[in-house]
Amino acid sequence: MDDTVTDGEVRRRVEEFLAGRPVPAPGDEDGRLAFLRARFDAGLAWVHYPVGLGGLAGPRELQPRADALFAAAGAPDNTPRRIGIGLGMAAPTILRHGTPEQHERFLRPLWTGEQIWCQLFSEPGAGSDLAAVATRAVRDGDGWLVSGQKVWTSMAHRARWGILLARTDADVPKHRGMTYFVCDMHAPGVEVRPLRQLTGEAEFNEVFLTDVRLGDELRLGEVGQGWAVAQTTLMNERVAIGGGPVPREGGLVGLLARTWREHPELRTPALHDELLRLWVRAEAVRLTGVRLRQQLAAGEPGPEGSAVKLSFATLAQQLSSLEVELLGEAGLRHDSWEFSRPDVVDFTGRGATYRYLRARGNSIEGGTSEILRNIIAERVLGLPAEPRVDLDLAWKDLPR
Amino acid sequence: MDDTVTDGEVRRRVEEFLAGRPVPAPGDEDGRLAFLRARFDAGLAWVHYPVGLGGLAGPRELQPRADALFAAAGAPDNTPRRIGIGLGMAAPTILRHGTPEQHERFLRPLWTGEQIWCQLFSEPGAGSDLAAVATRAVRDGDGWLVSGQKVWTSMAHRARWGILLARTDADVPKHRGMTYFVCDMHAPGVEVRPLRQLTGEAEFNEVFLTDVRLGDELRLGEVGQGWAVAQTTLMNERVAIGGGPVPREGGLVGLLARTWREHPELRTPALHDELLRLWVRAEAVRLTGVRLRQQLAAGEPGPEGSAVKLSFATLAQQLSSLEVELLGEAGLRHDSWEFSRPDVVDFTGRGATYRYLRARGNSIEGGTSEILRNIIAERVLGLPAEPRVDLDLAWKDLPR
Amino acid sequence: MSLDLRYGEVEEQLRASVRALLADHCAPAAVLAGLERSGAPDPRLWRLLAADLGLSGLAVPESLGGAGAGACELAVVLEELGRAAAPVPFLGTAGLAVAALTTCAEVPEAAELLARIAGGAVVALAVPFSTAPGSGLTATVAATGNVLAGPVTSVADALGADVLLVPAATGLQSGLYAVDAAAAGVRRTAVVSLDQTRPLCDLTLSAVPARPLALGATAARAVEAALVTGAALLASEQLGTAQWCLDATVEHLRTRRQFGRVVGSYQAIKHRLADLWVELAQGRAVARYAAACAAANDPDAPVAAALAQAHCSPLAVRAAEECVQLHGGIGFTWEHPAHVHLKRARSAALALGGAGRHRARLAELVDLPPS
Amino acid sequence: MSLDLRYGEVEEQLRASVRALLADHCAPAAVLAGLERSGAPDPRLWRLLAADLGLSGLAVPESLGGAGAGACELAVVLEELGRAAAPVPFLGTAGLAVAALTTCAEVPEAAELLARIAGGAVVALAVPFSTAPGSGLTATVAATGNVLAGPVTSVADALGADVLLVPAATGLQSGLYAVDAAAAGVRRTAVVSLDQTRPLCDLTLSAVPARPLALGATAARAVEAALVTGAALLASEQLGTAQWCLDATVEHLRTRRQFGRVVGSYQAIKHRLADLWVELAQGRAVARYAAACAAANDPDAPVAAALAQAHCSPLAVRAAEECVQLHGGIGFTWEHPAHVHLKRARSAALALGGAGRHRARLAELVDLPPS
Repeated sequence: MDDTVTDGEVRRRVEEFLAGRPVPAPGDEDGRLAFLRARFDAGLAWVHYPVGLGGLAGPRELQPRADALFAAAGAPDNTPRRIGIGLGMAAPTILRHGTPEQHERFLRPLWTGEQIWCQLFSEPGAGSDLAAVATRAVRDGDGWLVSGQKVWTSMAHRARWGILLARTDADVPKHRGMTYFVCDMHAPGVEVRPLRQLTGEAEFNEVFLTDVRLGDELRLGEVGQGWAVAQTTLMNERVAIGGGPVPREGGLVGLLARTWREHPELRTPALHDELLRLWVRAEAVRLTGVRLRQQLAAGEPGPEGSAVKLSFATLAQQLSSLEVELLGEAGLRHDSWEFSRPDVVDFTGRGATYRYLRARGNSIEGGTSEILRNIIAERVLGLPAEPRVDLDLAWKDLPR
Repeated sequence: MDDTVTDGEVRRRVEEFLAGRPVPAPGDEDGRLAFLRARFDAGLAWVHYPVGLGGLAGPRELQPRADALFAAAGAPDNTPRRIGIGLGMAAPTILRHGTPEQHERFLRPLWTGEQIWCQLFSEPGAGSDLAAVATRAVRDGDGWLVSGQKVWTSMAHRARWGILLARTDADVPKHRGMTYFVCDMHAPGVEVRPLRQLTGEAEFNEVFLTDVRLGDELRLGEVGQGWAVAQTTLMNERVAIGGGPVPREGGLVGLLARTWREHPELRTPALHDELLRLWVRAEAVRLTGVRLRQQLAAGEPGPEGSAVKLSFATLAQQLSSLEVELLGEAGLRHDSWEFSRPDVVDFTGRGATYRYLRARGNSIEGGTSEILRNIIAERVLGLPAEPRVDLDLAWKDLPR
Repeated sequence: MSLDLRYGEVEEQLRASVRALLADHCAPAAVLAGLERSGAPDPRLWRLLAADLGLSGLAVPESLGGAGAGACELAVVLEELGRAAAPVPFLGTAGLAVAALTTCAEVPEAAELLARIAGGAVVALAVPFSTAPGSGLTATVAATGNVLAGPVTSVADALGADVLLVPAATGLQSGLYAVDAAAAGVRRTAVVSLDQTRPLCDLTLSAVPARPLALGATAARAVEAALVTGAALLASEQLGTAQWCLDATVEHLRTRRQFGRVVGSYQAIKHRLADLWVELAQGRAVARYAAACAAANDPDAPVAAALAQAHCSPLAVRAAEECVQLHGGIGFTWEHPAHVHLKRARSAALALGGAGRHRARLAELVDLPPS
Repeated sequence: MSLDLRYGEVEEQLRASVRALLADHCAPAAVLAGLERSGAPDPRLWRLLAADLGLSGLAVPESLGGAGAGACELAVVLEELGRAAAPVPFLGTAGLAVAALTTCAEVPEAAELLARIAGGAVVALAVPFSTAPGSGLTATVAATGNVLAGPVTSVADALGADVLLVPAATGLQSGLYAVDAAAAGVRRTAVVSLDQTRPLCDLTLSAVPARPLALGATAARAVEAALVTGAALLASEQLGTAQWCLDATVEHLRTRRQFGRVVGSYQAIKHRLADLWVELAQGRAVARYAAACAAANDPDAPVAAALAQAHCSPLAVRAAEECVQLHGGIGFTWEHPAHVHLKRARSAALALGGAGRHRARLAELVDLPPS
């Protein structure tokens, strides 16, 4: 890390950049793209990335500083929520495991949002047990032919590229026979179908791969090393889910508390105590997050991080369930079952019954609560793992 | 079963018996014993037992009928709660697996209460996993020498005999190397020490066995068949724990409800809903028991039986905990920490804090709640068993 | 305690015939397909149940063309309808409406309506579906003579109804009136409902002619009978929901493998399902008790209904939530039926009062006063 | 949010020295042996903590001979005392009494008492240990001039106290008075306490001379400060209880085998302990926040204290109950220390209000009114 990249230095560079390049007008899409590309080239995209790849090799903590300065100047951003998979998962994996050619090719359009990424990991038979992926990639001349089915792929219908985990060797135990690829989502044989979830929306897709040809230059990391490469992706996924600081009553508990305050006619003594129990839990979860961020900022990461997603999922489910309960008659009614394909989940823009339904997914997506409890028990508390029968058998000999 | 033994026949025999033998005066211990022995010899002790062993080979359902007739006549009983282990566990095992000599020797003094029995099964290293007993019995001429430590033995300090599970072969897998004995509690080498539990009382004992010599005539069942014999005991233990019918608010919930009604000053809205939740649960558990007994009476045993002990334990813990909570300041105070050795548990005769503490044992003794959940999941729901590593290894090779 | 909480032989036969019919005509795929329709459910299934099996008049006296059975039989049918998440107005018609009409069966109009129900007519009680027993009759519709006007929101089983039973205020007292659903002045607006298999509607009556069925205390008694019986019966439907969810989950987990092991062999999963099964066994006992009390007109019926709701409402919700969770991703999709049961369970837990209100009602009934 | 919720370096050093002392002088065996004594706990451990480590005056100003530290440091000591279930009057003396006296430290008698505490004197606030913050000062003792008479029940940390701080009613207002515990007319009757490591006593004062410390609103403020600070600090003691219970359980389950496997490898057990750990991590955050608010005299201190109690009271109880359960039979015996923590946790959950009262208090403080 380059320790000459200080707060002042970042400010200086941003100011210099803005002085030399006027902020494009709202709606000027070409101008916006040109601006973002230039910002990338100036090393102000992600300051902790290497020089030449959008960064200054500086400390990660300075990035929010740069973002704030650009925002204050009215500059366009790269809509980070919309391109979260690229930024949060693909980019760090490409940076760590990619070749210089891959860095050059993928990182800039990823960051500017010109090219959207999706994640082709989960399969119908490989959920919690991701190492069970059955999608096969076989050598085909100087490239690969990929066939299989992926699922829970958000943004697949908009994506230019996908990060893909596929099996390249069925004769070795399952963790050792996978390879990591960048999948060309425009290649023949890639079929994306919306996957409607219980809310009626389709945030996700199923992706069917039929003899999709990928050149070897799309392989990320060594053949057979896919599991190790995927760890980089997954570690960054968990970091991404942590979320930022919220004020008291900042989350779903605030919606519930507002309904309570505004509707005295809905209150009962039993619901009151329930509300207070959840208010206490929500505040405890929030303060746990505050404490965790203080520890991280001081360079003392605590194991509490593993608990954040677990607590958040449980809390969101309990809060939205109580909200429906509180509403009584209104809780029997829903806002809409219309099919839609939202880019991001909107917990607050819709009604309590929507929140209740959508929150059921919080304990399934991105690591089920059951798996998170296993992780806490084994990695934090040091309890022994379950007996495993699938670690030494060749993939092809595993019971199915 | 002899189907000439009808309700009328039992009544006739009891009346005939009572006509021929006056009821002994209260306090006349010799008379009492003589009366009980005669009742046994008349086949009116347990009418479903064989003729000559205290029964009439009749249907089990007629026994309460006989008991009621004797009670109505003011006749002494055999204090069934005090000799529960003998009646509930030892007797059915002796009847099923014993020799005619053993039947003759043990059953009558067991039933009359002259000889108290205890159960020498659990060990410090063999709780839920009873088949892990390490107490060794080795051949010694025409008998056996037994050494080891047993624990959680109620009534051991009063018992004449104990039913004992001991290891006779360490070279075979653990379930196949055990033998079942009747232990002479007066034999040299038997040492009984009270085991104080967290209430301060000692309902239980530890029993240390040091080269205790038992004749081969005290062996029950074949050598190596101890596990199968023990199944008879354990099945009867579970039946015994089921308990009889209770009216609404008949159990701990009644004590809690009474405190609530009598002490308006202790009430809060939050405790009110908690109380109602537990009242609902208690009534649901009670009605489940009612339904189960109706099914049993109609000869359609349902799987609900497995749930009764589990529900009872949880409920007793929750009810007594809420009672302490409700008491507030009074819940900080206890009635007594005096050491005592009660023959039976008295949940109602003592205070709420005692009930709270004693109820913690309900989910441990006689099959932990964890084991009961395993049983329900596997036997009722048909879910697969955990992978086991201890079934085929010789006992001596098991990891410890 | 002399009430029999077991299923009798007749009930088991009834169950078998309902289950067979639903297997043929109300499989999960059919229910899912039905979600794409808006408005009233397809009346075909109702006709099969009502006419072919004669279930609409199950609790209607034989003298009026019904089967003369009682709440225990209704409850068994509802268990099966709950298992199938069947989109039929059975609870409203054969349960609530019949209970209301039976209390005033000496009125010719009421008797005639009971006979029509036995013939397959759909009749709905026009109250918000969230109305709790014991909450009193606070009608939002006004009666002027025998002409009704006013709104009622969130009415269940009314979208396809032939007749509506409308509580209405007339001066100082209230009455219960019968209204032809097809009459001019009756407007039914379909509500986007959380439970699409029991779609609600908002009702607006404008100068609608009506036939009075009961007035004053009799009317209040009729509505209360409907709500108490309805709450007792809903518990059996919820029991059916919970049973389907548990069965489907167990079946899935007995074959689904992760990490080389059948998922159902993991102890945390097993213990959760064991606890759920224990709660379900309790649910069966309380639902049976509520049905038996309703059938016998037992004085304990209000307690039994409140108890059954207090237990079975959260039971069904918990079972459905576990069903979604333990199916993993597939349980979160529209194409899997788990969500149909989740929505029905969540919705039913608000219907006819909800567990919290029923606990509060128990407090009154069994003398456990609040502070 | 600028309050630091981490443990500072000084706090970690403090923790280490307290833990070392407790390891030497308050091992589980010593605590268990102490249960056979009745009345006040052995004063030896208190002398070591108070005099040798100087902890009794931790929050007493340096000008009065104390360490001039605050609630964050007290909280760390209490975590360790909770872990050890140490039978010492630290919470009452260094927590409640110091907080009460600090609010009236301008009164020479109060300052003198603070100095005596720094020197190792035991001082107890004479209120029932179940008294909640915000419940107002309803004294059962009457003051006539400076002479007190009346009873106080279930007082904590008073059996071995040198001085009692007694709220007493005088005509229309109330006051807070200091009484020598050894004075004639002071009768202390040991109570058979659920938590034998913090034995309570009933107090009867008969014409006892007293020194007034505060009157009217000032007295009420002093008592309230003691109760709020006490509630905040008790949460850290409860956190320590929970931590010991979790640690002991994990340690046991990592070696205990049943059915050929280490018990801690069974998933149902693992998930329960994982959930408990998550709740404990939350408990640490809220307890730290309560201590930080108390230390900073933050206006959010009453909310923070109520929040900490609402979370940490049930946390400690649950942890102790799991500890007993998951130890199996051995956890149910008198010879294993699990029950000492169970009784302390159950008792502490009633102390200074209990979770239910603290939730009700939160409702007032954060504007979530009951119906």
